[in-house]
Amino acid sequence: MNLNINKHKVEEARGYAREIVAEFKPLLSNYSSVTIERTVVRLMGVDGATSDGEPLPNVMIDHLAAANCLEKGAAYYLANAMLSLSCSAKEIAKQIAERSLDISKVDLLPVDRVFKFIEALTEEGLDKVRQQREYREQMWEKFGARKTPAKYVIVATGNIYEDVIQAKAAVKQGADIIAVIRSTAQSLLDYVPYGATTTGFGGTFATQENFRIMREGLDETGEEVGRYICLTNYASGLCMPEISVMGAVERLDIMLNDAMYGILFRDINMKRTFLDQYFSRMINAYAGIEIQTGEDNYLTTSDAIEKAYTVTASQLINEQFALLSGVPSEKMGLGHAFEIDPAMENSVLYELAHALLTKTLLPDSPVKYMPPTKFASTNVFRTHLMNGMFNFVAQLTGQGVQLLGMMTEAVHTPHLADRALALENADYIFKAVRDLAGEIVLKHDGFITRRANQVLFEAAAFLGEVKNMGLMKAMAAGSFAEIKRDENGGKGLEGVFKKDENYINPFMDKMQQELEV
Amino acid sequence: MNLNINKHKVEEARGYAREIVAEFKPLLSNYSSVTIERTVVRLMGVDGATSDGEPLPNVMIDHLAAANCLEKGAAYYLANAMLSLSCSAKEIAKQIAERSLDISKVDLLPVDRVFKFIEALTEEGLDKVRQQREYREQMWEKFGARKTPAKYVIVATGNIYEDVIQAKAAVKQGADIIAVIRSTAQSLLDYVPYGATTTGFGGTFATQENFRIMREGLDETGEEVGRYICLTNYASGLCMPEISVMGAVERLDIMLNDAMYGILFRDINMKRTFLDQYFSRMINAYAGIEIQTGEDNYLTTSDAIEKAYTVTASQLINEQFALLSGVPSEKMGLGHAFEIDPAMENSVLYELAHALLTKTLLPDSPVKYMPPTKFASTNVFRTHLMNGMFNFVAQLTGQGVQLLGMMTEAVHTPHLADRALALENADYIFKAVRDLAGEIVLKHDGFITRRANQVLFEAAAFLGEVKNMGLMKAMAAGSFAEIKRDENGGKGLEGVFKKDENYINPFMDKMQQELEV
Amino acid sequence: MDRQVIKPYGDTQNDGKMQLSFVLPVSADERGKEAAKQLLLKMGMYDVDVCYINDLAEGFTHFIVFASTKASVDLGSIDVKVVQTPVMSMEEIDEYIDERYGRKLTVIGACIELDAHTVGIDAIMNMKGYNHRYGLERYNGFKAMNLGAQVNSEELLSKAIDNNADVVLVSQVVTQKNIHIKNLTKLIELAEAEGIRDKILFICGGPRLNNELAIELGYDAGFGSGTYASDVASFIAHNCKK
Amino acid sequence: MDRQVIKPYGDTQNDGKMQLSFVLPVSADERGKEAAKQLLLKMGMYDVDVCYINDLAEGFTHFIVFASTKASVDLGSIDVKVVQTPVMSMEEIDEYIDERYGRKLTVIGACIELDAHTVGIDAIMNMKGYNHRYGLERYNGFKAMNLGAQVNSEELLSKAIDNNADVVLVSQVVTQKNIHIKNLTKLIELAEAEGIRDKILFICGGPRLNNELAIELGYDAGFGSGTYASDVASFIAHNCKK
Ligand code: B12
Ligand code: B12
Ligand SMILES: Cc1ncc(COP(=O)(O)O)c(C=O)c1O
Ligand SMILES: Cc1ncc(COP(=O)(O)O)c(C=O)c1O
Repeated sequence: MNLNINKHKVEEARGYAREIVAEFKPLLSNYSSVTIERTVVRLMGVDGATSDGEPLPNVMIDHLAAANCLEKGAAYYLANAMLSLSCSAKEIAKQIAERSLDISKVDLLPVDRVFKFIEALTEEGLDKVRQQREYREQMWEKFGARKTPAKYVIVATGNIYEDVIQAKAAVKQGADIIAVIRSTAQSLLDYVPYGATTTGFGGTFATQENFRIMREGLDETGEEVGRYICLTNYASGLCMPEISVMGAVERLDIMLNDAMYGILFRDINMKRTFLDQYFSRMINAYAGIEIQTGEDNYLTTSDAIEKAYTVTASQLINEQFALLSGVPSEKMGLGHAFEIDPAMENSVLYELAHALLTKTLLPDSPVKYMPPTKFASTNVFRTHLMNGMFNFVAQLTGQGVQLLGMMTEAVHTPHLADRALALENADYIFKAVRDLAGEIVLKHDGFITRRANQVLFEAAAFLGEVKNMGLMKAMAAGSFAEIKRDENGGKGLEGVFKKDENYINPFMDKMQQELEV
Repeated sequence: MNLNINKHKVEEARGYAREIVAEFKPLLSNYSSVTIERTVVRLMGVDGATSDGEPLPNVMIDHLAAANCLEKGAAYYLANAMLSLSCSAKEIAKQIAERSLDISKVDLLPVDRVFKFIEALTEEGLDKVRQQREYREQMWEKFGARKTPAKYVIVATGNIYEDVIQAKAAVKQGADIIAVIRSTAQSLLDYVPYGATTTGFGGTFATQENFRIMREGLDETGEEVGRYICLTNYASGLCMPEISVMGAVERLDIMLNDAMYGILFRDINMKRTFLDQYFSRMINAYAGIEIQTGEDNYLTTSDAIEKAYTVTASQLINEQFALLSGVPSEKMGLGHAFEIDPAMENSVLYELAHALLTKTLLPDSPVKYMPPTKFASTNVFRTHLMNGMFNFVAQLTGQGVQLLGMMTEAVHTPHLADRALALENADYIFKAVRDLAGEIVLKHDGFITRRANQVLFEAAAFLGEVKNMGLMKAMAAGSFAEIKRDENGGKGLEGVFKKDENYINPFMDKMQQELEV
Repeated sequence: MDRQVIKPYGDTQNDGKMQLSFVLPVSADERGKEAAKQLLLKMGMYDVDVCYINDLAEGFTHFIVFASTKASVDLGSIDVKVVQTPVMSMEEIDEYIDERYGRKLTVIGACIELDAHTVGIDAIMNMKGYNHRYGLERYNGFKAMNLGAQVNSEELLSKAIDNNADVVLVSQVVTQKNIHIKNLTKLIELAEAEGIRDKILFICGGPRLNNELAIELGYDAGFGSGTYASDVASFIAHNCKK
Repeated sequence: MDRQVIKPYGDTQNDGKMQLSFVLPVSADERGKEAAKQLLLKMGMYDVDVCYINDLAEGFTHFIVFASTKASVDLGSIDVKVVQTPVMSMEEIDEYIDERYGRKLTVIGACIELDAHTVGIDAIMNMKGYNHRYGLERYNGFKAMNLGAQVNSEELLSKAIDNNADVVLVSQVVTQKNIHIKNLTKLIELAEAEGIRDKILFICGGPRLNNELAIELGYDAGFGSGTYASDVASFIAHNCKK
């Protein structure tokens, strides 16, 4: 099934997005943030938490900030201290936490010695990431490529140990990808909790230990079923790059990592977000982690037909930001959603048009398709059926990753049987219409073609406007999701700082070099 | 969505069917059966039952048979007795039941007087039928035509009073057609039970009073919802024409009335069946009642892919038999079913091919589409979903009457909520893909087109063989449904008799004349 | 067996979560919702979430509810009568019968009374079988006679006597108003009256049947959905009177 | 109200039929089936038909069951606390408030604690409203302040005090592990501690809430799915302290 879209409009729209994103290059090269620095020290080996649960990376960066040393980049001071005191990074952090060390007071060793040491540390840090990347590639070799659409289900019990049970069961029922949904509003924490957790609400905290526990469980079950199971979590909120690095080290395979979600839906400051996503995505690119974006969120509050163009526009912006960080198209799971009111006549025709547009615009991307949520009904039978039509559209249009709808979407976070039924639903539909797409041709200038082009034209016009205003101004004006955000408003701006001319982030430098960005 | 089928093959197949059916003309004009005669006396006014529940039409026809008077046709003797004794038909029947009258002993009045009286009785009898036909037409005028696909649901509590509650509720939930499923094996009764009944198993007895009760209920609710609600039942088994006439008088709108079902699936004698269906269908034609056929039954025991051609062949034979009885194409609800194993790759592509073939072969027919039953699962969520795909195929291919699948098909006869969910299912799907058919074109020489043509070719070849053997011989050889039936085997042959040269069936004569067959 | 008390599981051990769907003759409003909730409380449920109501007209309302049950089951106390004989292959069974009985066993089967659902009994008896597993007709060890649909109990028994049957197989698929229980009871009572109950193995089957129920009704064994001929044949081979 | 005892209805009066779906930590076999059956028997059900079982792995099995309940409810004994005030239109409400209070009523709303689901409270408060029915901001009778998502209880109350609010509206959508009960209780206890509980109308809402529960928790009223601003506004207009 081939969709004819206007190629010039595609070029035009993509061109605007490129220009919009290019504006951010100065910001991205001249500023850093606390979470970026925490990421750096994590890569150098800082891990753990104080007895009140304050993570050591936070302790260290807060300490450097208080000592006005952050502008040079945490790497330099940490490396210097390690070398000077012959301590591991973790030991340094502990001493700081115990207030037995003031890092700014440590003697500065000759710059070239420190630099050489940093280089070694960088190699070591990135090596952990590369090893996981290679291991993942071996697994694909061994078990074969993921299916398309891949079946993605969530676990969200709030308790990592229950999550593992649910995830393993889901894998045995056929899931390809397991997402551990994050506890309500982890986005807003300016730290990543430490250790295994059992007390989330509506989801489980993203912690490195939780990542490890789940990865171990999935590797085990993956061996049993003879498939490599992807694990995914959220690199979103105030700690994007830290979570990405944790994911890189614990071998997550996909990260929800949107360039604008935090700004719009969590009221996080935009400069902070753009900076953080840049480094975060670079880590994902380096780690071979597929990123996914959250365009579906626009449609939970706006109308899916009226505002369809915002989804397209956001995809193109996300694409350009991702390219800047070195993410290749095959690792860009740009998002959209099946959220049209089923009371609408021909709702599935609209959905087909939108889904085809996304897939046609982004032919190489493992596009991420979100199920009905807004119009999910507490009538679970009805929702199961809507999920069936959602699966139908996905198979017909060749989506990359299918976030399976749960029949209990409007009631509770999924229970064990809900997930099994969702997987069965997808299996049945995918199989039943496996090759239907190859059987049919869209009528030239029919409704679907016209609708897809309409959305494309609207998106291009919108991107043109945004380009003229600048993205930050456009957000301030409420152009996205009908939400207004101020350039200097929102959470986390205090964590952004201008780099000193001697600033160094050896990991970013090295990755940029290898990724050729 | 246009299916290209080989026009010559269609002509060829239809031609064979025509020849197959033409062979039956001698049988149909030279023979009659007890149920045909019972139908005649019913039309003349015989109704009611003895105290042990034996229906008066049976009493009368058995009496005439015992007296060797049946070969002349019941009409003559009954009319003569009525005239001679100045009694109503019912009174005559009662006297026979009480053994106070021997109808063969009544003086024979002059033939022309009797004939004139018969003519008047015929007019009177047919008038009741015509009135209902006209009333129905007025209702269509008043409320507008039935939707396509029309939503057909069954009630099957075994108790006519519960059935009415369930039917009324279903109408308010959107049903267009209500079918009262018959109690297990009523087919095999060589009489139609009398009065209101509350003790069926897996269905409710078809009786004239039950018809009346349900019709009244539906007319009432139809007024309330502003739709004319169709009522349907089964003119099947050993009493086909009697049930048709009861339906004609009580204004049923559709009758399940297959030419071969009784032979194959109920082991009823074939001559008996062919005779009975001929008159039965003529009554339906005259009454403006839409007939439906039971091709779905082939697929409950045979494989839906392998034996798809038997469905097509049977449709064409049923069509020719129906034409012989004067049923116009617009009143021929020829049947088929969605019965392919969902474990089959691309099952819906096959279903689409089969459904399109039926619709393309029979463009003017309100084709009757049966839901998944054989592969319905006791997992009600799964079955609900399969029913959704069934509804999808129906909307895409423009089926006439949609026998809604129930999610509890594999468990029990439908409960109140099952039906509501089935109706909601159809409403959602029909609406969601309302105009999809107009959007897409089948790939030339794609799988669907090839498959449809394959079935057509197979059906034509099969019909060719059947034509060469003769239908009765083919049935004896097990060509249909893998079931072998002997020409002189099965139930009810004893109720078939050769007409005397003075035989008369004034109703058949009159209807043939008016229907121009 | 040790004591092992279990409860339904939603997403937390012993949370007792269940989904229910039912219709009540009440109005589709807060009163109706409360009635539904009260009903479930009476059934020993708690945290009752009546999440969906739909007016079905004619005074009825449909409810979909999620709730937790207080009830639990001790797995240790569960004693279920399952067919115990090991399942053999067709070849093994034929050999076993030959050795043990030295003759063919006569099996006569039918779908009794008004029930005409023969697909099940055919799956067990006919040559072709079911899901690529042959039926009893194919076995050397059996003389299999399938009488098909709608056979009266009386007729089935008299055919069994006439043919000196070792085994009677009965299928029941229609269960509305428990008609299958009535029919199966009728057959076994007739067999007792005829004095042949203990001479012949009586086995029943159907989608709503199981061994437990069959034994309760006085049969030697019962088989449910998904049965293969080899399951039944193994049981017969092990349990037939010589 | 007269005694009127009712039961679930499948296709025959009082047949008690219900559909259930649940998971048990048991094996997917006859033993597991029996466990499921025993569980339902303990819940007072009979004619238990365990029609579907599916192995979910990791020691769990999914069951779908049809069964009849012995439980019944006397409709006559049902006393449900529904919001009693007649619902007026926006114009009527504005007029009523003007007459009765002679001033605008201050309404302050939020989605409290970690809950960020604002669509519900927005539907009630924002200009645009919901389903073509305007929200409170559009009314002349109200001064409406919507604080949005994830507002601490403390912050909400202090804003209410600062603004001399007549009404506090609280939304709770996330209910996992009964977090909504905890949050709503916290807010009302804080209000009592501050001594403002009786000076302000406290109203809560959300898809898993209703008036009954709200009153139990100490609120003046509660509203569930499908609420319109006019429902709440009518209640406020009738019940506000002058
Ligand atoms: C096919 C079918 C028909 C066909 C039957 C064709 C035939 N020759 O058998 C036709 C179309 C004729 C038909 C008619 C009717 N049917 Co019907 N039919 C079905 C259907 C779709 C499938 C049944 C089937 O073939 N299953 C496949 C076989 C292989 O499975 P099985 O029977 O369970 O058998 C297995 C085991 O149970 C076991 N087994 C079975 N018997 C035995 C015996 C022994 C000794 C052993 C050891 C094992 C064993 O082994 C088998 C292989 O594993 C079901 C719905 C469904 N999906 O289940 C309805 C269903 C059974 N039918 C139903 C009804 C009501 C009818 C009618 C009464 C409707 C009517 N009023 O017209 C009629 C009348 C039939 C009659 N007189 O009995 C109801 C029964 C409701 C209930 N629980 O009481 C059902 C459930 C549909 C529904 N939801 O309404 N039906
Ligand atoms: C949209 C949505 C989101 C959006 C919210 C956007 C926004 N700005 O609100 C986003 C994507 C951000 C989101 C995120 C999450 N969500 Co959410 N979300 C939904 C969804 C799809 C729809 C909710 C909705 O908008 N309903 C429409 C409104 C109009 O209905 P309503 O809220 O019921 O409001 C009406 C009435 O209840 C009443 N009302 C409501 N409040 C009030 C207040 C007063 C005073 C009054 C009088 C009346 C009233 O009036 C309203 C109009 O009639 C539901 C699933 C569903 N289909 O219900 C899940 C759902 C609510 N979310 C859920 C979860 C778990 C989350 C997350 C925690 C997931 C995660 N871990 O990331 C996050 C975190 C959010 C957070 N911190 O709280 C779960 C909650 C499970 C549970 N029962 O506990 C649900 C049920 C999905 C699921 N099955 O898992 N979500
Ligand atoms: C891009 C993105 N990030 C994060 C989240 C998770 O929510 P929170 O921000 O509460 O962690 C979502 C939820 O939909 C999302 O789409
Ligand atoms: C054509 C036809 N007649 C009748 C029936 C009803 O069954 P019975 O023959 O038991 O009345 C069916 C059931 O599917 C049928 O298809």
